[in-house]
Amino acid sequence: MALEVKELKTDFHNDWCVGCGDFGILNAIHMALAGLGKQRHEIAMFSGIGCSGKTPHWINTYGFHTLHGRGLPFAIGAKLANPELTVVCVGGDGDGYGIGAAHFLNSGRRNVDITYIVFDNGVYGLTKGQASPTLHRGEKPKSLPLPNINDNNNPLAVALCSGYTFIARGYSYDVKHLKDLILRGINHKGFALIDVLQPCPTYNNLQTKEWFEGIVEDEETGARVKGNPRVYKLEESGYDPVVKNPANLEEVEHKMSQAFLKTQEWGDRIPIGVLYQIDQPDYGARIAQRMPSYAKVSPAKMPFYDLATGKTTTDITPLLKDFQVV
Amino acid sequence: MALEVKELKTDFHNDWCVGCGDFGILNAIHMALAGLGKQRHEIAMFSGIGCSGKTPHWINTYGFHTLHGRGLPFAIGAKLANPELTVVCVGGDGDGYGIGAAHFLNSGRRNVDITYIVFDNGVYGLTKGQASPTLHRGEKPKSLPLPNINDNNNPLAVALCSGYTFIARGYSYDVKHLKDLILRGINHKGFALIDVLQPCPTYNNLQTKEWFEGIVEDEETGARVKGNPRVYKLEESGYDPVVKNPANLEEVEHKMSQAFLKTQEWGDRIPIGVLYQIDQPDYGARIAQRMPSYAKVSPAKMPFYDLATGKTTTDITPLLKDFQVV
Amino acid sequence: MEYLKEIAWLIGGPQGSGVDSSASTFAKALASGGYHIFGGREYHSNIKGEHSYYQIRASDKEVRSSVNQVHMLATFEEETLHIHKGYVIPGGAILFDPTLVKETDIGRKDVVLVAVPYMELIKQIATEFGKEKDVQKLAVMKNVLSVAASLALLEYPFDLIAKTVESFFKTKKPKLVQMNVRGAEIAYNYVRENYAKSPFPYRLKPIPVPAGEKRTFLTGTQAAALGKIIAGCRFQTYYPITPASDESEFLESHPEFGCVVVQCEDEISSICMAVGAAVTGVRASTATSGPGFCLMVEGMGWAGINEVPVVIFDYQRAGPSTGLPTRFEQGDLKFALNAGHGDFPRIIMAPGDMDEYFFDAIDAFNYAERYQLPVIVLNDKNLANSTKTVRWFDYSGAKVDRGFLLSDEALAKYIKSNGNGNGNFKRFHFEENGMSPRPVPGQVGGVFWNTGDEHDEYGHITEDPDLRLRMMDKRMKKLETASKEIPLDKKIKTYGPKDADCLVVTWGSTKGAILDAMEDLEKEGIKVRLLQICLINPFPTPEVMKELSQAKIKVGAEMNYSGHLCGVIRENTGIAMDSMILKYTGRPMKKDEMVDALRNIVKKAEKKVVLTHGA
Amino acid sequence: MEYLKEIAWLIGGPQGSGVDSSASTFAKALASGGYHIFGGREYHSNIKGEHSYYQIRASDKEVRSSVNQVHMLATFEEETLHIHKGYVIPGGAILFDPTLVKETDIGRKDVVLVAVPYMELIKQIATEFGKEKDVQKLAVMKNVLSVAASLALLEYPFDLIAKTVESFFKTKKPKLVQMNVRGAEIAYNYVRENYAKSPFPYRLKPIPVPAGEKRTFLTGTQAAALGKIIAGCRFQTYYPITPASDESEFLESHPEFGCVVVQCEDEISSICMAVGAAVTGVRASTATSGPGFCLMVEGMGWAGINEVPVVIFDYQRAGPSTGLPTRFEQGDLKFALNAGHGDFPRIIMAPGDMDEYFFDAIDAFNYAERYQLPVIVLNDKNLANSTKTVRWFDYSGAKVDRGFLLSDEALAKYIKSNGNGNGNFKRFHFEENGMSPRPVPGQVGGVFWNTGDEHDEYGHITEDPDLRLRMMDKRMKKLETASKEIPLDKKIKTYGPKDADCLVVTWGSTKGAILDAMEDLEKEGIKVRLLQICLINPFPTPEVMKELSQAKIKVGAEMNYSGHLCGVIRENTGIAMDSMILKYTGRPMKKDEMVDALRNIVKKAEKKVVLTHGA
Ligand SMILES: Cc1ncc(C[n+]2csc(CCOP(=O)(O)OP(=O)(O)O)c2C)c(N)n1
Ligand SMILES: Cc1ncc(C[n+]2csc(CCOP(=O)(O)OP(=O)(O)O)c2C)c(N)n1
Ligand code: SF4
Ligand code: SF4
Ligand SMILES: [Mg+2]
Ligand SMILES: [Mg+2]
Repeated sequence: MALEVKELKTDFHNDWCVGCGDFGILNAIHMALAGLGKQRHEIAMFSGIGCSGKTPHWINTYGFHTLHGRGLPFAIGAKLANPELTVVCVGGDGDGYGIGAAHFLNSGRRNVDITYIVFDNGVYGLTKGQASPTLHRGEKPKSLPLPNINDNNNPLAVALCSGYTFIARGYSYDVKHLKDLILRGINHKGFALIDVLQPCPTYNNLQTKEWFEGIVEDEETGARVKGNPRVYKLEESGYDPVVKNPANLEEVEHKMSQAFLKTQEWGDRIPIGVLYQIDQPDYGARIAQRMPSYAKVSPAKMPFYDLATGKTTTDITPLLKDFQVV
Repeated sequence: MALEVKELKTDFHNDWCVGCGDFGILNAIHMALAGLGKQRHEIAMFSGIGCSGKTPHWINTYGFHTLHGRGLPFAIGAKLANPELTVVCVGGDGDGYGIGAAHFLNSGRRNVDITYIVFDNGVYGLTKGQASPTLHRGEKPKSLPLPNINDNNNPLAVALCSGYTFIARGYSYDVKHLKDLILRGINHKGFALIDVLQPCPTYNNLQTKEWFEGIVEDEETGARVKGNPRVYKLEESGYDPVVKNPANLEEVEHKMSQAFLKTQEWGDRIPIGVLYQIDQPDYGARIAQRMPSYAKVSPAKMPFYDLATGKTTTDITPLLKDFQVV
Repeated sequence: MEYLKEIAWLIGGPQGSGVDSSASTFAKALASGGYHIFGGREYHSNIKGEHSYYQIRASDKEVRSSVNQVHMLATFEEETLHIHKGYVIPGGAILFDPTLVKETDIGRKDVVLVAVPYMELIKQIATEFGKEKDVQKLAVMKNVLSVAASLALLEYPFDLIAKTVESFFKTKKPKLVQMNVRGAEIAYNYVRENYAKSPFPYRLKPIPVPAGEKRTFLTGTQAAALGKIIAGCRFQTYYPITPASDESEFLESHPEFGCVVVQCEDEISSICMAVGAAVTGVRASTATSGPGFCLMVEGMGWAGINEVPVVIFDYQRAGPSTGLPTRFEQGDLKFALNAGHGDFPRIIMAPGDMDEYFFDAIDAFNYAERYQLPVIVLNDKNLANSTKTVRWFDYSGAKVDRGFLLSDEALAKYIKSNGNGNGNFKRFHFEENGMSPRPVPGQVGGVFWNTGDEHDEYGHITEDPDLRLRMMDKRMKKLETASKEIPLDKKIKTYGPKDADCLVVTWGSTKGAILDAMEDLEKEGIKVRLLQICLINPFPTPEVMKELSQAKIKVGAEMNYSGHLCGVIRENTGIAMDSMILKYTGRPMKKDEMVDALRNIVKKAEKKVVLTHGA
Repeated sequence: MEYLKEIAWLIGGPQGSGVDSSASTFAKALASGGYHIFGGREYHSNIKGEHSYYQIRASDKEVRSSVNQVHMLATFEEETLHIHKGYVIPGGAILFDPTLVKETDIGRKDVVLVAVPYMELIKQIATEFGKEKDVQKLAVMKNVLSVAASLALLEYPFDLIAKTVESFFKTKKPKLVQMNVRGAEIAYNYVRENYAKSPFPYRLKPIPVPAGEKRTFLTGTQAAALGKIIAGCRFQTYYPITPASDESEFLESHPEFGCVVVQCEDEISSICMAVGAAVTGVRASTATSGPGFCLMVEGMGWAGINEVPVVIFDYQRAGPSTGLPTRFEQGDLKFALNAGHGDFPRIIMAPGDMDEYFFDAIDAFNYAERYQLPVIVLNDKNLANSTKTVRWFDYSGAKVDRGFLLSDEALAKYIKSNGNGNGNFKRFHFEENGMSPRPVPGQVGGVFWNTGDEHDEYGHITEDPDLRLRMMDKRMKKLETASKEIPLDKKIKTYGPKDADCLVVTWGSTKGAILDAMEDLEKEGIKVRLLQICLINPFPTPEVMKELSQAKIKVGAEMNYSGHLCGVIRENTGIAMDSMILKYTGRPMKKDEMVDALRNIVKKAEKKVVLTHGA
């Protein structure tokens, strides 16, 4: 019995700004989780700190609003301890690509089976609009007194170079498309990164909904006119991100190269959709290879004591014998 | 009057293992610094923690052996505070790409004019040979009880995607070549990354000197025979890493793409040399644009008090007037 | 009708709706009329929409804290009315929007209810300015209107309001000056006309300012930043965090002083970059709050063992963890004191008012350089975000002390007189007082090393047990030296009579509420003495012992659960407090609850009072 | 000729040259002969080449510390000889290589100098095994030779040596068993032949083991890891660091127990991943040392406010900063106690011997789950790297206490009886004792939230001052509950007579040297009582007060500069120690210097003794 979207909502008061792109992402997550066919208790949402970080409180599943930049290690810990859980982590661009960058980079090395959704708004929202790592140099959103002095980093490209097995970009105002991406990400067996273009109308007046969608104000009439949308869908352009045969290194290289070029697009044309996907053993499978018990019972549920007496059921006698001297 | 190499050596006892690749890097740094035409006091070496981290103690310039993973922020702080200094930072692969990855990634956004040399040996040397972020999955160097469960990351590719303006790879047993790379890196106005393949004979019996150079043991005679060296020089293959016109976005994209492909090479063919180089305003120039005084006098030397009386020479009266109410 | 010497006024509304500017306008209008002001600001960890409020106290004497009960409450929506209506004194006034709430629903018959038909008045203005179409956009003017309406009730002269509104908009939105001044006028007149005969008894009029006295109106972060500028801080790193980032952003917006401000990728980078800068001789600093400070511990330890002068401003907010990110607590004291594995010397200062925010910043850099160690300044959200009128900072007496930093000439001379065998410098030369002469990179002959490992005099790694022992002793010796050198008035301050009924011991900004309470209690005949510990480390043990031993009742007052300072005092002196006044709701102590608490302690010997005032 | 009941033997050499295996071999040969062993290991922060040494003490009674003076020194190169020759008792013996040093150059005429021509003997072995060409490679055999030579001098039976050498090589290098046993024999015979008539007076022979007593020979990290396994720890994170990583690597090499071990990218990740795992119900832990612990503070605070049971083993090493990374200090106590901004409850334990390393690990997880908070276990480098014979761990009495963790059935029942309005769970339900029933993700009906912000009972963010107050009270209440529930013998332990001449208060592994010293002092007629504080937080104030108030002289003994525990005691009890014994050279306290220190305190009323023994 699949959940309905409304069952996934909470009555916790939402305090995002009116018109925030975050709402679209929240809706997409609600829809994707509903579409998953799981129950509320089987899902655990994790987040960092920021406007984005509050998300789990509005999703009626187990929710963990953790620390700034640290959503990933928390989420990974939970998933590895109980692989039966569906684990989704959300966070901000400052959160994930700035302070959390060491985890961002090194998580690619593990391919833990979780989905990571980054709310990419170019600013530190909750601390009042300082430049985030994705804001380009020279740009001056209204929250900055002076143009941004730092270059942006390119999270999708970095992910591609860091072992990520599912790399996608969504747009918060294309909720259905984003929902599909999230579902694909969750169903991908491995680490899925979904960077979401998320307008922050309060602080970022450059990367706005209008900008992404090419809506301009007619100078004469002041009316809003549809121009050329910047955002376009990869799948509609005939782009195929999926590596069919991971053992075929040529194919891998080809798919990576085309994805690399796609990660470089910005400005007039901004691709959304899946950029790259490959099948690789996830971390759980790798652990199970070392430790066969892992495939059978999750650490969170592994029995280690007698429930009636409280006595340990673990026997270390063989080990102690190794150390025995008399 | 240029320095001689011997003047750059210290009599501090060196405790690296016999045969460690670190020695080659140290020699190359000595030679490069000697070739720089600067005096000892004009140079500041920074490092993280690890076998590699001890390096500054053997270089007779100002030396700062900092914290594990934190060499970069220390070095950047010093350079920005006194841009007249030549600042070189060294560190390990665990140090820089693991625990220090947030700084590694975000330093690309600043293009501070320093040179960063990473001793890349695939292991955590000083803590006894655990897998570092550059060790490939499934590999089992002699220090590991079980094969490595993590994928490697690809630091040169990550650098390319993170705004680095000079990206190179050296090999610790090609000291002259490495020296040239370091000199080029130091002379590059901006952030230069030089990843150095550094055999660790004590813990890593996979990526050894023999492996890199294709030296094999003849099964019959036991003699060491030269096979196909894995390491090859980009410059000898006609590769041109330099973006001639940074404003030409097509050229930039082309040079980045070719560099990207080069970063993917590993195994039988491993390129060394400069992979990518582009001219971009360094962070100092960007600060100076906001703060013209920066171009004239470094913060470290900016006068702010009367040397005789100790009284401040800064006048905040105009500011206080902004706040005045009566 | 009564001319007040002191008034408390509160305005509230959704975050981002202009509450702060209203409060500033109100405050400045009174400040320019000669009043002393304290403005306390409360807001959620939210960008737009949650309830925030601002209390302004004005007085003919200095004020330093908020109170629980106000004379007037200005509202323009229901939530504020609902939350705060109970905190208006009988006989006070509540301004409200009659289109949203019926007078009879407010349920306060004992106060004057002033109905301000905001939108009606705004429509009138819009019409005057030919902006009928923009009425909705002009709704923000409610703020100005409510300020003007409030002051009209107090019969405060309109020209001072007009001047304040004018100067506010002149800098921010010059086009809107005229319209807002006119708006204020319309609201002012509306109230004067409709409520001239109300039973509201209170009036306010400008009061004289002592000849030659100049005052500024500042927040704590501004006072601190100004202090840093005067101190010669020319390198500041930060990572955004409430409430600390305001300080860095202020510095950043004043490039004319040459202070490089770097927004780092995290607080680890912030501390390390500041320390890296500091080794080159620049006066370097970073500012953060609890969560960020957690990430600075390792870097600070490195500065400790390498004797690098670095200054850390920790703007305390309510923890643990993310806690109440925009609320106040003094919960970092013991952490700051003990952060880091192993012992290394640090100086910890705790400024308690705006003046101390400014001047302690200067001392902080002097101490850092003289004693070559990290200095932590424990600021807090309370003062960081509060506004206050302060006497014009007279920094002409402030002196820069760079300790044993060597000029090029001094270095050359030192090398000559000490011999210079191998051309390297004994950066950690053993010295009696713990402090060694200090060159910086770039100087000829000064080449030295730093390492997080234990080191010899050159700064090279050593594991020799004897050298280790001596280096530990040398480093820790600096605290003894500092104890000797730092003057008494930088260690502790006392207020009130020696023969008081009780001695309150506190630190940081909690001082404000106590000083304010002392004035009230004196009128009741209760004499209170205040001991403020300004220097937390090295702890001024003998000085504190002396004060404590003379006290009748010893009361610890601080904004945390466990009584951090009380613990530190007992550890150092063996003396336990007789009573504690604690608060940990995230809201600063108010004058009135402090009065009650102290009265109960003196009269009823209460042992522990947990304060709770504030929405 | 004298049969010793107790002997101290030291071997040294460059790191990586086999010193550790030699020492283990020596120790196990004696252990299997019935002796109790304590082995102390000293080494540099270096991989190969620097001087390291290992002291083995063997006795017919338990031994727990090293001594300054040894009976025998085994060397095979000059550096060790040079460094340690002064620390052999008159009448003792020094083994040396006559091809490197002349007997007359050693300068010790009061000891027996045993020249062991290592390479000559090795050549002989090589020849026997037809490996003449490999003589250089066989040089490592010096280790086995020196052990055999040492035991030969003591006339210890060769078969016990042979057995030990055999079992050592059988697991590590099975091909080399024969050659090494033969090597030992040759060296043994060489010494027996050439030094049978030496004046060396000491002999050692196997002694009986009490019937039924089984002993293991372990390091501290092994004891701790075994404890974790029994405790049910099934998730461990770590980032490599000396001396903590041994524990994780041990767990990793035993996948048969199902404990997932994750090597993280840093310690921030280590703590956050462990906490993330812990919320799912697994018993989760991380192990680190000072620098890594610095990076865990923020994550620990999150666990604190969210009441997540997580266990942190901090293997203390000498700080500050990188410090002396392979040396010992008890320098993290105050940091552990105060790490984090704002107050949150934590339990801190300080095991002081191998048994406690094992059993405290079990208690740690029980406390963590029962009180739902982070537990920090303060281990240290001293015991981590020391080897000791310990009685077979009898864990049959150990019980698992999961506190208020809900099974699926219990959860269903709880929901039924409490009503379940909206299908969500009040994870932070206010409870008298501070602990709320706890479901985990995956359980039906248990959906709750966690946040680093202050929260309501469901775990949703709140800024309400009243809820905040109650949540703080609730959380902190757990420490009071713990204080009541934890039995006395887990809080403090006492040794020695009540009417002692002095009471020594200590924590952690320093206990070893004190207990050893007490036995010696008793013989001198000085009676010492030891108070070991096992539970650092919540501090056992009344229990400690009681002991202190009965003491004649109160002595604090700890391995740090400032006397951390002494400070904590004074903060909690107001009582200052009369004397302190401190050491901060990075080398553990030795029995003999402890004897001297205590004697001087009792006889000469010394106030502060700083110990310095150990190369
Ligand atoms: C260690 C630490 N440093 C700083 C902060 C303050 N802080 C809260 S939210 C935030 C930035 C949020 O920006 P982003 O991650 O982009 O999320 P957004 O608000 O834009 O969704 C920061 C710096 C913190 N909570 N913790
Ligand atoms: C915060 C912290 N964690 C862990 C360590 C322990 N540590 C010392 S060196 C090292 C790893 C060194 O590996 P790498 O950076 O690759 O340098 P290498 O020794 O291989 O040159 C580690 C983890 C530390 N010093 N600080
Ligand atoms: S500040 Fe920006 S990101 Fe945050 S809630 Fe408001 S609009 Fe959204
Ligand atoms: S452990 Fe490896 S990297 Fe370190 S000094 Fe030895 S050989 Fe070099
Ligand atoms: Mg953002
Ligand atoms: Mg390495």
